[in-house]
Amino acid sequence: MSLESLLPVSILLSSLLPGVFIFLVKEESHILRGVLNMAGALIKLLLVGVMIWGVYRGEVYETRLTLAPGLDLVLAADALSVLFVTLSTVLWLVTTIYAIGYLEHSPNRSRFFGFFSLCVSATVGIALAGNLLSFVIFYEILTLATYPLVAHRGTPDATRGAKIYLAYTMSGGVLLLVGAIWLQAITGPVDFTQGGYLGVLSEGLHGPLVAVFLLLLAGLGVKAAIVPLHGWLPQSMVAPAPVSALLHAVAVVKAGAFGILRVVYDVYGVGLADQLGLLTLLGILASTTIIYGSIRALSQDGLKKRLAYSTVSQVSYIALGASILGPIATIGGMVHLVHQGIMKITLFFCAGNYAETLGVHNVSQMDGVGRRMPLTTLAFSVGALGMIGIPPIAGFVTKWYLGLGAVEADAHWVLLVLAASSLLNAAYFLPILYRAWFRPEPDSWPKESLPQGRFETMGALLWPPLITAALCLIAGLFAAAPFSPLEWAELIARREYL
Amino acid sequence: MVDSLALAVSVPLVGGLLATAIPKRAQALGLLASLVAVIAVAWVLVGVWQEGSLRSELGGWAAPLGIALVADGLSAALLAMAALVALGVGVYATGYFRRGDAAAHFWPLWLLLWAALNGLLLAADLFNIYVTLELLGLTAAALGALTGSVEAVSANLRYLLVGLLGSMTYLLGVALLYTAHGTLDLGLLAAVIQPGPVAASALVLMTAGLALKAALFPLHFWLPPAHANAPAPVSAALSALVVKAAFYLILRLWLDVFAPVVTPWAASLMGLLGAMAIIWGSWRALRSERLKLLAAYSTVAQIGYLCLFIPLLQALPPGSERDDLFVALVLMALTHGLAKAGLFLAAGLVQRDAGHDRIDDLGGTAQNMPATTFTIALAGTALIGLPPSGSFIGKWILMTSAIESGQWWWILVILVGTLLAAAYVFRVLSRAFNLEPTPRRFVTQARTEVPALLLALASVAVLGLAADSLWRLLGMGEGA
Amino acid sequence: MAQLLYGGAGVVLFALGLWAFLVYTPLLRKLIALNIMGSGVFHLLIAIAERGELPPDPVPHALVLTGIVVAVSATALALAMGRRLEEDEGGR
Amino acid sequence: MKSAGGLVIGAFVLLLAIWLLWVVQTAIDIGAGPRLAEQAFAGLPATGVSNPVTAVLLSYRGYDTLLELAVLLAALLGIWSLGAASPGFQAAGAVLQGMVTLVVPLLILAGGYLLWVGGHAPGGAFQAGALLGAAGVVMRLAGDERAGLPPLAAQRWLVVAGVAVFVLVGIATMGLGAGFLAYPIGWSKWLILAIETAATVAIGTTLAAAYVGGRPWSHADVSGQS
Amino acid sequence: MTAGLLLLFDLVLVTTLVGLAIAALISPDLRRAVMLFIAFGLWLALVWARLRAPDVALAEAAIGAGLGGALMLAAARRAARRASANGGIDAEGGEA
Repeated sequence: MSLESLLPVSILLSSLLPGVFIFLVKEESHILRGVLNMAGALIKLLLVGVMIWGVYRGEVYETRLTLAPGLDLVLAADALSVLFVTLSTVLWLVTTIYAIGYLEHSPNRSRFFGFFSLCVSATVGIALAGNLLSFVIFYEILTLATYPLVAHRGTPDATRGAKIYLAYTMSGGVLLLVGAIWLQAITGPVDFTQGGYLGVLSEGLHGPLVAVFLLLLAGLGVKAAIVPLHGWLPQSMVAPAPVSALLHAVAVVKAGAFGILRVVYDVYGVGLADQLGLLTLLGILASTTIIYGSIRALSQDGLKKRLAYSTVSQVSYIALGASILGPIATIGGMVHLVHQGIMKITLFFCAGNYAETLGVHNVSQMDGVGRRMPLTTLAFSVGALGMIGIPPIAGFVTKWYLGLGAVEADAHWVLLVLAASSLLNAAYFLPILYRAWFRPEPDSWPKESLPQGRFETMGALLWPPLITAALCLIAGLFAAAPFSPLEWAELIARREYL
Repeated sequence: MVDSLALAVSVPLVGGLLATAIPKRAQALGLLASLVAVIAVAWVLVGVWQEGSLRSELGGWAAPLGIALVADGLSAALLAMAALVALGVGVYATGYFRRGDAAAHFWPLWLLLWAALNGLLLAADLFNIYVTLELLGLTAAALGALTGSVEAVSANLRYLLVGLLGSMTYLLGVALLYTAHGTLDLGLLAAVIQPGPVAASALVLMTAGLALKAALFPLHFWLPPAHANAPAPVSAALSALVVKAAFYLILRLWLDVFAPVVTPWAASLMGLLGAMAIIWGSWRALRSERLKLLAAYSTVAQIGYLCLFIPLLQALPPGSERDDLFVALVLMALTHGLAKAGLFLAAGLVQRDAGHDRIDDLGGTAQNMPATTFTIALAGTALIGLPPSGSFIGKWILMTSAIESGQWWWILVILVGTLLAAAYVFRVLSRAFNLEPTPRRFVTQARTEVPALLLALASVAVLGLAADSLWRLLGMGEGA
Repeated sequence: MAQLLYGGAGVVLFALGLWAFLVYTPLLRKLIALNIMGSGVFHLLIAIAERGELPPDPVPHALVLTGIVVAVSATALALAMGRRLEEDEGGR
Repeated sequence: MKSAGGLVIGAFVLLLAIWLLWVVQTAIDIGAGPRLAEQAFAGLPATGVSNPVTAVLLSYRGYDTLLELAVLLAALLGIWSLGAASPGFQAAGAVLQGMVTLVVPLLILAGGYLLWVGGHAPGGAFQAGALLGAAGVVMRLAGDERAGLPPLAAQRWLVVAGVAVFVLVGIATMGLGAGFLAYPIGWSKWLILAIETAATVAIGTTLAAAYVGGRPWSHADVSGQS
Repeated sequence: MTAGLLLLFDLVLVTTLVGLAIAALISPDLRRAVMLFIAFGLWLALVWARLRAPDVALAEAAIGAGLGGALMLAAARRAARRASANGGIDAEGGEA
């Protein structure tokens, strides 16, 4: 096996193997577990760096394992997968630090970190999947590996949330499975191809292809939390904060959105998808979700619930970008994969800090938190403003490209959706910022636990949101620099529309 | 000439004799015999891998006068699964039976059961199959009743009687065939068999008899109490191997010997029964209050999945597509076998630790045994058919074939079955998530927990990721 | 002709045994029924072995001999299990 | 017996019987040939025995018989695993006792005779073993708790003897370069006799022990750990 | 012996056989049912002797009817004893 064929599988194993060993680690061995976690995360980062450089130069990385005749497990790196892999790898590192701090004294850490690593492995597998079969495999493994994390606390609420999560994702999973099998029955085994591989089929097959798309969309839409399949996401907020942060801002919902991108661009191809009227359908669903999620977010008092509905809304920007014909909107959608991830993870980290340090869980309790925890609140503000789309934060870049793309494609109604959504974003985020910075502190916090360090809270909890907030700013300010998410999205769009 | 096929039968047999004669050393002798038997099976496997199929005429008399043993890819694959499960069960039993007395009763019967199983998988003679079936049925019922509780004895007495009814029905079919064709050899019979009332009646009689033993819906009623009340290592063997063995014979008859006799209608009927088994078995598993009962009902459902293949296989002409589907069927059977063995072994540990196996009250126990909970989770993954288990690949090919042949309605059944399976598996797993107690270490008793975990792991990782080698093993055997 | 007459008797015995097996619940009756079912099959085999002028076919004879031993083994085991149940019930 | 259900079952079984009668007739018509008879007789000289049934049982289809002995053993093991035997009957009266002293040796003698003639005339291991077993039954009925059997440890060796000798002969012939159970020419008759002798002892012991109905002289608990 | 006479003989043999089977199956008294079963077995052996299967006839008489019957008879006797102890309510023996 050559180096090129080993790289994708090594990236997968760099989190899988530590995960397996972590299960076996004794509960008291903090250091060993920490070393395993961090070593895995750093090695993965290193390998991903090598891969970015290689893919940029046009190298082909592919690991292929034949499971059965016609059924190949393919891990391959193209530009789109690198985008998602890099996102998950960087955020995994950050979240691991956060989680070590967050779970310092809580029981069952081996179980938690074991499944946490499995989740990241599954996410990386989804990103690197080179055909629909491989995608489905990792997609289902992700479902399995996240269930224990949602159920981790074992309270009746957690069990219920996990059950709802499972009911949605398993049902979605079987629909995706049927769609994938049906498609393979039509085409035979084909890998993902830039520009799609279904365009060559005869028109007689267009009926089945539409049906297959609906099945795939239903399966992917569950994880991407597209209305009306979003019901599990707010319920899963019972999970510990690092889980909400990484999984429900990055891994799980992005897996769905990423899958939609794959199906539209690399299976159907935008041309065929447009011709079959599927893009319009996707656009309508995405727009509905964007508006609906924002409206529901307005009325949530629970901070994590509000963020969850915000996620419902924001993830659909990615699908929206895919639904508009033309490279510029494509760039907008793809770059939002990254931007939404870093912004939303910042917000979730901060929400976790408020809860851990002050016992603040609801928006109504947030009066004056900015004075008590200025750095955390600063990071929160960056994330929130970015979500609204204030320049120069990353979220602005997304909305700008989506808007431009809509104009280019003569889809002016999209501008309306964008405007309405931004207003709603402002309506549910600005009051929080106002409370945090300008309302007076209360006499006492709900459940304050004093930090032991020099800062407003534990270092392991404080640094991650600051880092990701900085990333939000950098991604916005240096959007035109080489290897920025935007540049990379342009590279993908160029290759897709070649 | 050393005959690996005869050794695969006689080694466990000799082990059983020694364990009978010297009860004080039963465990040591049993383990030793298990190891040698595994080597013998491995030998068969290598032979089939190289030659495609093995045949040996016992007693120096060629069929039809003598009895032949035949190993093709299908029997070799099942032999290998049986050996793996048997090894796991054997090691597990050394930790499970704490009293020497119980072990002294377990080992002789268990080794005889294994010998019967190997004999059945290698048999190429209709009457010889009857004898192995009886040996299998008697040892299985005796082992199932080993706990001596009223529930266990009465459930297994019923199992024994039902099994006898099945054997008699099967034997009548054999008698009809001998009357009409004057041979008992499967290969010779396949060559002369013609569609007609005799062949059809014989097939119906034999299938009905075997279906009773394979717990094929609606003849499954005896299985759940019998399997749920047996000692855990025995439940594992019964569910993973004994039931599958009867199904293996159905498969042999329908696909090999009686292929020209089977009509699309008959095949569809089998599929329909399978569909009903899936829905009914999964539903009852979901409603079960006890873990072992859940596992037993899930066996009923899994046999249903295997039946779904029959109408699709019948519809396909010989060729690579049919071969793929056939291997997928075997893959599914192997996965279920290993997974179900792991599940029952794990359930036995939970039951022993908690003193009961009521699912609703398993909270602390399951949590305290991470390795065992993992075993249940892995086995559950395979039972649901989630990747990367072998049954995922099996299901993928099954559904592909259902779409391609236009029999799409089976897909609905599979989907409902998958969701129900997920529901019953996670109903158990959700008990394992609490913050307290924190388990001290991953494995608490290696001798029992590790075999269970490895069996479940094999069903998920090995069969899923190395499924391709099964194609090579069977592809040669089938002469595709 | 003899083959048909005796073979037919075998089938009738099988059917009678099957009927009794399905209809009765007591263990001993079920066992008698099973044994008569078995005897029916054995009888069919013995009947078709008879060949008039020629010496009879020994193969079915051997099969039946085997079958008889198997049947009595199963009967013995079933009776022992039944007795175990009786003792348990009696002990309550 | 519920009348409605019984009636349905009765009707079903009646239809089954009629259908099977027709099928049997068809089958006899199809297969009215020699079946395996001629081949069985043709092979007889090579087996070393002249009773064709014995030839089928121990030579042509010896493997079946081997497994059948294993079935018998399995049944006894199952019976033993269920617990201890119940106490025997009260000691018999003098008349019965007198009969026992007459009948038992007669049965054993007849058994030995049947075993010996099995090679060339009706008889053989099963019939002989059955007579030995019957001797045990008679002794048990006459009040001997052990049914004339030796202690358990010896019983264990006796009941496995039949299968053991059979399978060891099989392995030995395999080791000699012939197939499993393929008796070398000339040895055939003696090997068959050896196997039959062991089988007779095993069958007799097993049947008598099965009649006793449980492990004698051991009252330990058999329940597993569940 | 003419063919017709032989056929008559066969008919008598078969009819008696089936009659014994029916009697054994439906006899209300369990012990008598077992007795009838033994008689059936012995008659079966006779029929098989007529069909020139002396080996099998011997085995059926000794093993099937003889030992099988002895085992069943013991069980039937226990059932009868139990029934008399229970006041004759449960005359049918153990439930399967």
